[in-house]
Amino acid sequence: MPEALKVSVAGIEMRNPLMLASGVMGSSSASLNRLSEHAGAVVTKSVGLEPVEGYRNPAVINYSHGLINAVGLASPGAKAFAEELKDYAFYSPLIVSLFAHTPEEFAELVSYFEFADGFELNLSCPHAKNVGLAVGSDPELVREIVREVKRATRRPVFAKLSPNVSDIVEIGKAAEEGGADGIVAINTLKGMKIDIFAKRPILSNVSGGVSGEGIKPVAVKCVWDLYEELSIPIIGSGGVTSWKDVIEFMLAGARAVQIGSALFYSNRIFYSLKESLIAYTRMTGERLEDIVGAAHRA
Amino acid sequence: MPEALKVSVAGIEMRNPLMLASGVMGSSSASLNRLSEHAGAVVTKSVGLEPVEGYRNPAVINYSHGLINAVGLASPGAKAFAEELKDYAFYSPLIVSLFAHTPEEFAELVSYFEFADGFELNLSCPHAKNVGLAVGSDPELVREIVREVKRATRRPVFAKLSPNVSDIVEIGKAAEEGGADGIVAINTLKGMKIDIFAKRPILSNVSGGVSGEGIKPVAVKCVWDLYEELSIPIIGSGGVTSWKDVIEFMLAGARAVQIGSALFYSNRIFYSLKESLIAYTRMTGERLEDIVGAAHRA
Amino acid sequence: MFTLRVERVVRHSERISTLYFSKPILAYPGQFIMLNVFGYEEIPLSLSSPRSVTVKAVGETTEKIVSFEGGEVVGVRGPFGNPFSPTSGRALIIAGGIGVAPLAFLHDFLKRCGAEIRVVYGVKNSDELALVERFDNVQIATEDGSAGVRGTVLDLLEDMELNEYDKIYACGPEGMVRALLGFLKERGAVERAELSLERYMRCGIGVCGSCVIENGLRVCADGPVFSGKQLV
Amino acid sequence: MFTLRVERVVRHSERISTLYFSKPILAYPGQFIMLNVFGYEEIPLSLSSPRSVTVKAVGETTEKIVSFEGGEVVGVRGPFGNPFSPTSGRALIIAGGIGVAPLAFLHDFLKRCGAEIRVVYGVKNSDELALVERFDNVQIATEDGSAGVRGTVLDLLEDMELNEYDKIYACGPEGMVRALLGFLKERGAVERAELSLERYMRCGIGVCGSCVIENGLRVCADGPVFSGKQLV
Repeated sequence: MPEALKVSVAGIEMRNPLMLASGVMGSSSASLNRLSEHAGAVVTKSVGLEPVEGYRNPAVINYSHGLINAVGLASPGAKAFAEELKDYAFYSPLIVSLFAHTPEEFAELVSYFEFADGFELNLSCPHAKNVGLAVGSDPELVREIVREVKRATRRPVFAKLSPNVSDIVEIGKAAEEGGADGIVAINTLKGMKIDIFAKRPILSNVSGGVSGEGIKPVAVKCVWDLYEELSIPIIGSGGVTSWKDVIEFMLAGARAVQIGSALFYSNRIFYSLKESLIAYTRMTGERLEDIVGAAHRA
Repeated sequence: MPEALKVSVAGIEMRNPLMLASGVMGSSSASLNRLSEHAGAVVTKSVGLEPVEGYRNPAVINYSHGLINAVGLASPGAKAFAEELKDYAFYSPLIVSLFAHTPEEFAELVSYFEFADGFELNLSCPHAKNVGLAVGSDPELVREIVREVKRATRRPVFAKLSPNVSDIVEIGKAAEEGGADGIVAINTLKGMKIDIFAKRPILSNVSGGVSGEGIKPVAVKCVWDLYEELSIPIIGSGGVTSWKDVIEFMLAGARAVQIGSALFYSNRIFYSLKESLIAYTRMTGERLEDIVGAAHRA
Repeated sequence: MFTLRVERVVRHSERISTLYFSKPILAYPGQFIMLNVFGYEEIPLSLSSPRSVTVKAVGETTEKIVSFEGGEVVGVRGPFGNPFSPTSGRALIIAGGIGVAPLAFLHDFLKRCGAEIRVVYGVKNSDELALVERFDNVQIATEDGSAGVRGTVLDLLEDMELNEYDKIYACGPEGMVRALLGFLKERGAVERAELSLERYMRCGIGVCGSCVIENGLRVCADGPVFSGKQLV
Repeated sequence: MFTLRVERVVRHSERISTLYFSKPILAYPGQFIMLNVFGYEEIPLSLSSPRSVTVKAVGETTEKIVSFEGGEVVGVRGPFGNPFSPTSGRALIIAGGIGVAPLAFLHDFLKRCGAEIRVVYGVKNSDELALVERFDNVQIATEDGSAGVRGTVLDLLEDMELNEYDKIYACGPEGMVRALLGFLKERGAVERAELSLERYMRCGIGVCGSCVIENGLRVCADGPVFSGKQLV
C-alpha cells in the first residue's frame, strides 16, 4: 500500500483518506467487510439505544444532482447491532455512529461497542425527531454530549455536523471545547422533491436530507471555515464522487473524506478512487497528508 | 396571453409566474426590457445607497450542478441606478431589489424608485459584509426593516430570505409580522470551489453563493415549510430550469418563481418556459393559480 | 419517480393479480421496479413483462395492489438491477411461488432468442399458480398435490439430466433457492445457473444497504440476478 | 476552470505580447477565454490562435500578463461566445488596434476554407502593430503616419468596392466599430458584416449582465461576434 495515501486522523491510522459515510451500506458486517477491503475506514449506520423502524418507503430517492433520503434512523438498536458487528473483520478501522436524545444516552451507547476504533456522534440528521439536528444545533448541548462521551471512552470521538444551522463553526467550536477528537462536515441538507403528476411529495416523510454532488460546494465551504477556526482534524463529507473531489476537500482542510451517495455509481468506488489517488500522488510526488489545508496557504 | 398562466402576487398582476431573479441580467434597462417581453415580472440587481465596486473577477463560476458567485453587490448606487431604470419600458412589472445596513437606510432607498411596482429586500446575500445575510438572520432586525420600508411606500414589499439559517420559517414569520406582502425563498447557499491544480479557491472572494439545479430540493423544502406557517404569498427561487420545476415549486406553495442561473442556458428561457406552461395547462386544463400549494392537500 | 396508470388488472386468484400499465417500461427480464402505492408504501416488484407486474398479497401494500381494478395511478422508479443473461440454446427455468413473475418475462425473451425452453414450477397449492399459460413446456409440482405432481421443484429436477442445459434460471422463496443451490452444486451445474433473489429493500439504488446478502453484495444493484458462482 | 502553462511569450512591443499555451484549446475564431492571473484578476481575452492570446497592457492585470516570460500557470475558463461564421469566398477583414487578435485566428481559419482574404488594419502608431506577419494581403493605416498610410481604416475602405466581398469581418475599439457600422450601412454592406465587440465582463457565461449592449444582448453569450443586422 503506497505510503503517499496514508493519513492519520486523531490517532486512527488509515491506509487512505477514503471513509465510508454513515447511513450507506453500513447496517451489516457483510457489506462493511466488503467495503473495508479498500476503504481507509468505515463508519456504521447510526444506532440508538432502542430499535427504530424508520420511515416507510419511499425513503431514499435520487434526483439529477444527488440523493434525498428520509430513512428515519432505522436501526435494530444497540444490543442487536453490536451483535451484528461481531462479524466485522477489521480490514480497516471501524467507527460506530451513534444517535441519542441526551448526553447520558450517548455515553451509555458507547459501552455496547468497546471493540470500535472510534465513535461518530450523529448531531445532524435533518429528518428524525428529537435527535440528530434537534440536538446538534444547540452549542451548549453539543459541548455537553461530547464531554459525556469522552468520559465514557478512550477512543477518538468525532462530531458530525449539519449545514442546516446559521453558523457551523460555532457548533464545531462547541464540540472542540467538549473534547472532540475531530469534526465530520457535513451531514445532509434539508430538502424534498414533489412529483408533479401525482402532486405530492415523493418521500413518505415529505422531506429528507440532500446529499451528493450537487451540495459539494456547500460542504467544501463548511470544511474551509472549520479549518480556519479549529485545531482538531476535519473529515470532509458531501458529494465526494471523483478523486478530484477528494483532493479538493483535502486542500480545503480535510484530513480524510467520507463517501456515501457515490456508492450509487459503484460499490467498487473505494478501489477506483484509491487507484486514482495513487496515480495522482505519483504524478505530483505529494503525500496526501501534506496537502491538507494547502489552499489556505496559496 | 392565456388566462391559465396569470397569477396575482400581493396585488401585482403577472401574465405568467416567471420572474427574473435579482442579480442576473438586471443591471441595465436594455436587458430588463428584452427579458420583460416574456417574463411575468423582473427584479433588478440589488442596489444600495452608495456605489459599490464589488469583488474582482472571478466573481461568477459554474460547476457541474449550478453556479457559484461572489459579485459582492456591485452596483452604481441608488441615484445612478434610478437614472438607468428610467429607460425601463414596463412590458412587465418592475421590482427593485434593495440592500442596506439599517432599517432607516432601507426606507431611504425606496424614495429613489417611486416608479417601481414593488420592492424586494435582499436580506440574504451570503457574501457581502454587514448587509444581506448579516442583517437577514436576525428576526428582530428583519421585522424592523420590513416595518420601516412599509412605512415609506405603498407598493408591495417582498423579503428575500436565505437558507443559511437554522430556521427560515422564523425569519419568514418576522417579515410577515413586519408587514411584508410576500416572501421570496431562497437566496443562494454559502459555498466555494477550489482548483486542485492551482491549489487555491477560484472565486476572488474565496467563497460565494451556490445557485442552480443542484440546490432545488433545498429551495422546494423552504417554500414548503414557509407555506405551512405563513399567510402571505411565497415566491419560489432556486434552480428553476424547466417547466417541471415551475410546477414543482407551485405545488409546494409558490405563487410565482424566480429564474436566475438558468439564463446560463438561454436568454430566451422566459419564452420557452412560458410556451411549455401553456402546453401543460392545455393538457391538464388547470389554471396555475389553482395548483399553488396543491401538494399540501394531497 | 414517474407515474403510470394501471390499465388493466388480471386476477389470477384471491391473492395474486397481474397489473398491466398504460405504457411499457424499457427493461430486461429479471429487472425490477419500485412501485409506489400512494398513501401506502413503495415496494420492489419484478416485472412479469415490459408492461406488467405480478403481485402476491403478503402485506398491507400488496393486498391493496392485488385488489386494484384498473385506472389507478402509481409511482414508478426504475427499472433497476441486473437482468438475466439470455441464451439461444437450451434453457431450464425453475420457478417457485411468485418467483414465476420475472421468469415469465424471461421465457418470452428467450423464445425470441430462439432458445429451447423447459419450465418447472413449484407452489404450495394450485391457488398459487399464475402465468402458467405463458409457458410452452411446463411441469408443475404442488406440495399438497392439488395440481401436477405432489412435491417440490426439487422432486421434478431429481431425474433430469442437467448437463443438457446451457443455462439454468431460477427464482423463488429463500428456502427454495438455498436448497436449489445445494442441489445444483452437487450436480455440478451451479456454474451455468443464474438465480434471482428477493430481499427487503429501501432505496433500490444500491446505497442504503438494507438488501445486502451474506457475501456483502446488494440484491438491488449487484443483483437481483446473481450467477450461481457468486452465491456458493 | 482548468489550468494551463504559458509555454512561450512573444513580445511584440513594450505594451503588447502574445502568450502561447502548452496545450491548444478547442475553439473557433472569435471565441474568447476568461484568463485568471492568480493573485490579480480574471479577464476576458480573445484567442489569437487555438493556443494563444495576444494582449495589450491597459491596466494592472494586462500589464502583468504582457510582462510574462513563460512558465507561468494561469486559470482558464471557456472558450466562450459566438464565433465568426466562415466563408470560402472573398473576405474582407477590418482590424483596429488590439482587435487584430481574433482576426488573425480568423485569417488562418479562412485560409483553410479556401477564402480569398484582404486585410485592412488601423492603429494609432506603429508601436501598436502586432501579428502583421500572419496576414498575406494587408494594408496598414496609422493615425500618426508612422507606418502604412496616415489615417484610419475608414480611409483605407473609402475607395474599396465593398460589393466584391461575400463577408466583412471587423473587430476594434468601440469608436471604430461605431463609425464602421455607419459606413457599412451607408454602403449597403451591413448585412454581410460580422463585428466582434468588447465590453467589461464578469461571468463570461451570460448571467451577470455586466456586458449587455444597447439592444439588450450579452456580448459574452450572444456575442462577442454579432451580425451587422443585430447592431443597427
